[in-house]
Amino acid sequence: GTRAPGDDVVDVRTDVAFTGAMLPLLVGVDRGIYRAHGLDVRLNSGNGSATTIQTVANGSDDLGYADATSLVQSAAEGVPVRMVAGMVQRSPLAVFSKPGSGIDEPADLAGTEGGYVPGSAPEMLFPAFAAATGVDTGGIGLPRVDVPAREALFLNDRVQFTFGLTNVSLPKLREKCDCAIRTIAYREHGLDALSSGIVVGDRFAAQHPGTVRAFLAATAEATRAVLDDPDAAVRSYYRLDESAALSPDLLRAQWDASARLLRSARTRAEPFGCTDRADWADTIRLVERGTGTDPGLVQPGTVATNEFLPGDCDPGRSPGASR
Amino acid sequence: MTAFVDVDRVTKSFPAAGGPVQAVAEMTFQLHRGEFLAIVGPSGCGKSTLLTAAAGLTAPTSGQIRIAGEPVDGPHTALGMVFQNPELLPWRTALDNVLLQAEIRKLPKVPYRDAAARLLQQVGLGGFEQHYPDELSGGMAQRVALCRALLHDPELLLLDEPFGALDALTRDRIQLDLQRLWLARRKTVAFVTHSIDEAVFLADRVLVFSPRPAGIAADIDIGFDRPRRPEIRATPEFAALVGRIRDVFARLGVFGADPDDEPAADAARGGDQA
Amino acid sequence: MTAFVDVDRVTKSFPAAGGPVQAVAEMTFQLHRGEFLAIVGPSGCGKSTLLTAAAGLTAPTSGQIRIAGEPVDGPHTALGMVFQNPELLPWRTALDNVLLQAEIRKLPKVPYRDAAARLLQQVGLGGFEQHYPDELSGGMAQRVALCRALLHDPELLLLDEPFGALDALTRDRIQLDLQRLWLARRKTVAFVTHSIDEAVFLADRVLVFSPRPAGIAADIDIGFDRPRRPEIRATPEFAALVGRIRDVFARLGVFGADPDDEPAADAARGGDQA
Amino acid sequence: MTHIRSALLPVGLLVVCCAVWQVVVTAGQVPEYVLPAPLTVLGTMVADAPLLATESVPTLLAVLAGFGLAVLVALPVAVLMTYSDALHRALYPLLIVAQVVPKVAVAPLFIIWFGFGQLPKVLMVALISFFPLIVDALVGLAATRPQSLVLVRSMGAGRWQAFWKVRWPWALPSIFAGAKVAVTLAVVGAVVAEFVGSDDGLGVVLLDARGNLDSAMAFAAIGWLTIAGLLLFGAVALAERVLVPGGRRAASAEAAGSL
Amino acid sequence: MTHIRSALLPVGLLVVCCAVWQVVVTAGQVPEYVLPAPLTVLGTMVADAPLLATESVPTLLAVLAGFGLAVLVALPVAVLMTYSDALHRALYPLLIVAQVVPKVAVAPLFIIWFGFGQLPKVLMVALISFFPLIVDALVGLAATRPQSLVLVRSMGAGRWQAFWKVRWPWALPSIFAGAKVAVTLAVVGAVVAEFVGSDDGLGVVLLDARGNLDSAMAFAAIGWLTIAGLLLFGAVALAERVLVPGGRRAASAEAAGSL
Ligand SMILES: Nc1ncnc2c1ncn2[C@@H]1O[C@H](COP(=O)(O)OP(=O)(O)OP(=O)(O)O)[C@@H](O)[C@H]1O
Ligand SMILES: Nc1ncnc2c1ncn2[C@@H]1O[C@H](COP(=O)(O)OP(=O)(O)OP(=O)(O)O)[C@@H](O)[C@H]1O
Ligand SMILES: [Mg+2]
Ligand SMILES: [Mg+2]
Repeated sequence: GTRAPGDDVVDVRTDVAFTGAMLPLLVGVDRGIYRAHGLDVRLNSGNGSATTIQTVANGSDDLGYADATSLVQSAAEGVPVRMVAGMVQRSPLAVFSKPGSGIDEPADLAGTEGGYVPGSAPEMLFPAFAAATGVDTGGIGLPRVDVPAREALFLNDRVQFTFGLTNVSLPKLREKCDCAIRTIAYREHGLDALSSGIVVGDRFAAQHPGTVRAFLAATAEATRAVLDDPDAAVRSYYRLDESAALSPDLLRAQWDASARLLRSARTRAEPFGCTDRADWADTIRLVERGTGTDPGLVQPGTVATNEFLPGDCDPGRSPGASR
Repeated sequence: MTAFVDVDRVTKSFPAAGGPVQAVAEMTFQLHRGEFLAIVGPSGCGKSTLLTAAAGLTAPTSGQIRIAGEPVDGPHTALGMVFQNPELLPWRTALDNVLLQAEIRKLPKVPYRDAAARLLQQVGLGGFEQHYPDELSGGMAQRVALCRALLHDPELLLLDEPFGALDALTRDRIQLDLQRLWLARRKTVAFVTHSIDEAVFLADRVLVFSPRPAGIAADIDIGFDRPRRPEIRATPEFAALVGRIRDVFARLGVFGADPDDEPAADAARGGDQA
Repeated sequence: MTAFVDVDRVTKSFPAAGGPVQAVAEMTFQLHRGEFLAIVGPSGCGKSTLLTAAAGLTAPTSGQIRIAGEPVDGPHTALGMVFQNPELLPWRTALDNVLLQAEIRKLPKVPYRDAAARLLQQVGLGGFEQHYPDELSGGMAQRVALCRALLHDPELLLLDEPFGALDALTRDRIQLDLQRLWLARRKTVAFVTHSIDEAVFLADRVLVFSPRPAGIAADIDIGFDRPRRPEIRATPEFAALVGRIRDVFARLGVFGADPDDEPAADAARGGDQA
Repeated sequence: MTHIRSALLPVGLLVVCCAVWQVVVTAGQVPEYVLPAPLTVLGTMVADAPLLATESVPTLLAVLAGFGLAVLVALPVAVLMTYSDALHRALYPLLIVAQVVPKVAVAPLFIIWFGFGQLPKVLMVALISFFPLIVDALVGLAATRPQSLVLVRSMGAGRWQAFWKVRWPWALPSIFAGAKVAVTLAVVGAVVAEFVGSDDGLGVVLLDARGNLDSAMAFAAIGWLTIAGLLLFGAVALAERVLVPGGRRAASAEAAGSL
Repeated sequence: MTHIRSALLPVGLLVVCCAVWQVVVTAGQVPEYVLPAPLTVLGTMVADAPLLATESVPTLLAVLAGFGLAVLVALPVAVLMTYSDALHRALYPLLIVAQVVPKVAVAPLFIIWFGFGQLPKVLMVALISFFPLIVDALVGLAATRPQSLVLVRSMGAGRWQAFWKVRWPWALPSIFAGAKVAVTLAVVGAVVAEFVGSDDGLGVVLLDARGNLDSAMAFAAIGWLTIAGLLLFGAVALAERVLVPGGRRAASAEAAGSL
């Protein structure tokens, strides 16, 4: 769209190529919601949460849409980035299998093989998941692959299971495979964790708090718009992404799945984006268990804050004051 | 004597930017087994071209060359050849360059190694066996190439100005060596030279080529007894033959004269020429 | 006449696998401005080495060469040089190879293009201007190299067997051309040749080099009047000078004689030699 | 006549390959989401031409800029290294180090430092095409016939003249061998850079398509990349024809026969 | 003496580079999670040497096998293409196509077809090192002095002899230029293959380290890969010294001066 002279230019980087889960961001741009808040948002897709978090940290990008697990991990390395709004607050992490594979529950994974993408959330938390479900990871083959190869290998029966997200990967796998996919969701085995949200570097947040606030306010508005009319939101995608690689049905399915994960059990009654300290503590613990990060190195306050959100979050849940 | 090398109505022309260059006009002559033939002719007339064709390295544009009755239609390799440039392989020492001949022909190593060393010794290159081509002088490189052509003791020798870069005395010496070799084994030799003296001294017969396109301007028998001693050069018969060949040359005109120049024919009366 | 080229106690040796090769033993001589000097000597004795040193292309191992009073300690380029091999650049036509001289010296294009074409014409290469080196015969390539050395009309000419690949008549003709040029402009010339006849015919003075390491075995003045006509070759004075030089040569021995061989000195009596 | 036949042969081979591929896929031996049929790919290449053309622009610009940069740096450095032994000894090991460091591995640093724009792509392309250029240029410049240098030295040529009149023509065949390898690697470099992080370009299309398991689009992007690579290679080959002097140097070919 | 000095120069430069890097990082100009300090990297390279050494094995095996395979295919094919014009015309365009198709993009197919073992890695390495080998071999074989061929032809040499005695020695400098480029690309190829999918190898270590944001380990893996690449390059350079005949061909160097 055209750019008003006074607008703040904001570079926003998603973690991966646009999916149905990101419809609020797309709608915000497409319908001029950000512009109405004085922001000229330039939305681009990234190459994984870790990279997005780093480019946000060093100022190449202003804001990001990234994964909480990666964020905790990055924070442990000293990357000064925090999540300012949680957009997927229940864990979509899962292991998928095909019906004929005989994998119906975690224990069935023993002796099977699945492509492993280093740095990807479901893989990172898999040791914790295995521990929680009493599966011996030693008997599971985890060859290293990249994301497209992981899914192609699974669809091609080269491996018996694959890691993924119930809100993003599952609809896609279903569409491609044209078969019923078995889902073993981590959250159904007691492993719930925060997922995607808006992240911002500490320096940018300190220098442009108004921009961050305006962005979150607009995103909240856009989220409501998507919830109100998902099909209209899907059309925004086609206006913004000329490659238009995803089918409308797939986008719709991804959004519907994401919408169900918008808030955690603890933030069910909270306004848009508020995250809960206890949810962060759980997530941090899982990452610690999954990746061997030193316990206690990362505190909820290191990685999240509700201070820029438009609505009034319950102060008792606040992840912590700014550092 | 039957014709050993039979050049039968051979012509050769090369395609070139400004229309084809005819190097050899229809040419016919025979070379008998054991005969020593010298070829003289103006620069660029087609001598090298003819030798290359005789070795089967280029095909005549028309006509045929037969060696020992067999038409030459591919490399005829039962011969020893000296090219106008020494063509030594730069990564081989003098000795190894000579031995290339033995290697390609799969001759036994040890005896030919000795033979090569002996040949080099004979042409005055003892002590230079392990030198690389770029450490040799022009004449030395040429002598290495000669040794290479002689190594396998071939029936037929095609020598394209093999002594061109040698000083008078080294040349005399090697001429005598070549004569001795020839007398001992009676090889068939076709010898291109730009020295009329050398041609008369060495050959049984001298062919004088006309300027491009080469034709045979004269075919002169040299009747001196063998072995010829250097002294025959001082005889009137020798001078007469040299003079006769120079006359042929002169009559043909070496190249189109420039009006300001002294006519080339004027130059044709000297006694001692290269 | 003052010494234009002053070769002062020059020695040169090359490192080689089997110990260093001494090419030039301590050598001293002067070449005066406008003098035509011929150098003869056995193959491999160090003639090319000396010429290269005079052009400042190699440094003597000891001693010094001065040109016009200036010590040569880098390329001395106010000269025209013919190397023993034509050294034509294979991607340039004959004409462009001659013009290289003008290009490197940044001389104006148009007049030198004409001059180059005229020179080629004069040496009998009219019509071959656009031929590439591998389309030329050995003698033609050598003539192109000569034209290249003459193009810029240099004060000093260093010619290393420039006529080595030419037939007798082309050679005679070009010798006369060279003499005419020299008479008109009185260039200083150092001319290496393996033809004693050529040396005597052309030069004011002939230096005879001894075998490696080269020393001066004889320094012979040639007193014939200029212009010299080819006929002087037939005079007894000419023959005497040629004979004298051959004697010097013969006394030195061309190369270590093999006991079975006829002694090289035997070869030293002929009349007409290359 | 021979020209047409010489073009027919490779095209024929290509067509045969594609036909086999088509049959294998349509026979159901390979699922379409792994390897789409060539006709499907062709269809996508044509149908989505506008998108693919748009996305080709940044990729090609990065390739051209990066390759140009590599040429502009590699050739002068090769020349300097040819003239200075000390420089040669000092730089060569560093060049090797720079080359053997896996570029795929350091590419993320570029993104972190320079963002998702053209700059990291250009640098990546330059880095990846640099080595073959310099290695082949060094070989070519060293292959110069020393006697030719002696010749021009006797004429008073300075380095500059000796370089342009002698070394450069002698080295050109080698330099172009390096350029041919480099220009194809340049395309690879741009794709790698776009894989690691970019806002646009054919690499992004390819990555997105793979992420979406849209193999037809992925292969269509590969097809466009291949065509771009062929065109660039063709441009280098054309430059070679024009610049390498003495195309008629094959006169002695006859006597060499078929050896 | 000169040997020591010639080694000192690049090492000195390298040390200076590392020192600057160390200072920049410790001064906090670049965060450690982006670029760890060289001493940190060195520490990890040494401390985790057992792991890194173990993981080097499959990577190096893939590099050696793939590079070997590429050499074994590229050189004979180059020879055949040198001798057969028809083959040259038919194959050359296909080679270019094979080269410009981005290998990163087709790598997943290899995994799908051949699994996670060594085979896809070896193929990838072979594919990536093939092109420079063949292009430079073709240039080298074509650069043979035709007169040398005429010479051996007059001696009755067959193709086999002409090849070994003449073409091969003339072509070797070019062939080795290709091999030097190829061997460094081979390491890249192995890493790319391991990135796309593998059970083991330094590429996996690197990928895992990056996944864990363990930049020290990531750079340690890059360090090991670099050392492996240097060793392989050194091996090729050594082979060149041994195989290229006539190292003493520089006798005319003096007269060429510094041109
Ligand atoms: N490959 C070629 N292409 C075109 N023309 C050629 C080729 N080879 C030779 N010629 C031409 O053929 C003619 C004869 O050449 P050739 O080498 O046979 O002469 P020559 O008698 O040996 O001369 P010289 O005594 O100078 O060596 C020359 O005019 C030359 O230009
Ligand atoms: N670069 C070099 N390295 C080693 N030795 C060399 C080198 N150049 C020349 N020589 C040796 O120096 C000696 C003289 O060589 P030079 O070329 O000067 O001889 P020349 O008198 O010109 O002989 P020719 O008449 O055969 O051309 C020879 O023995 C040669 O082997
Ligand atoms: Mg000839
Ligand atoms: Mg000489």
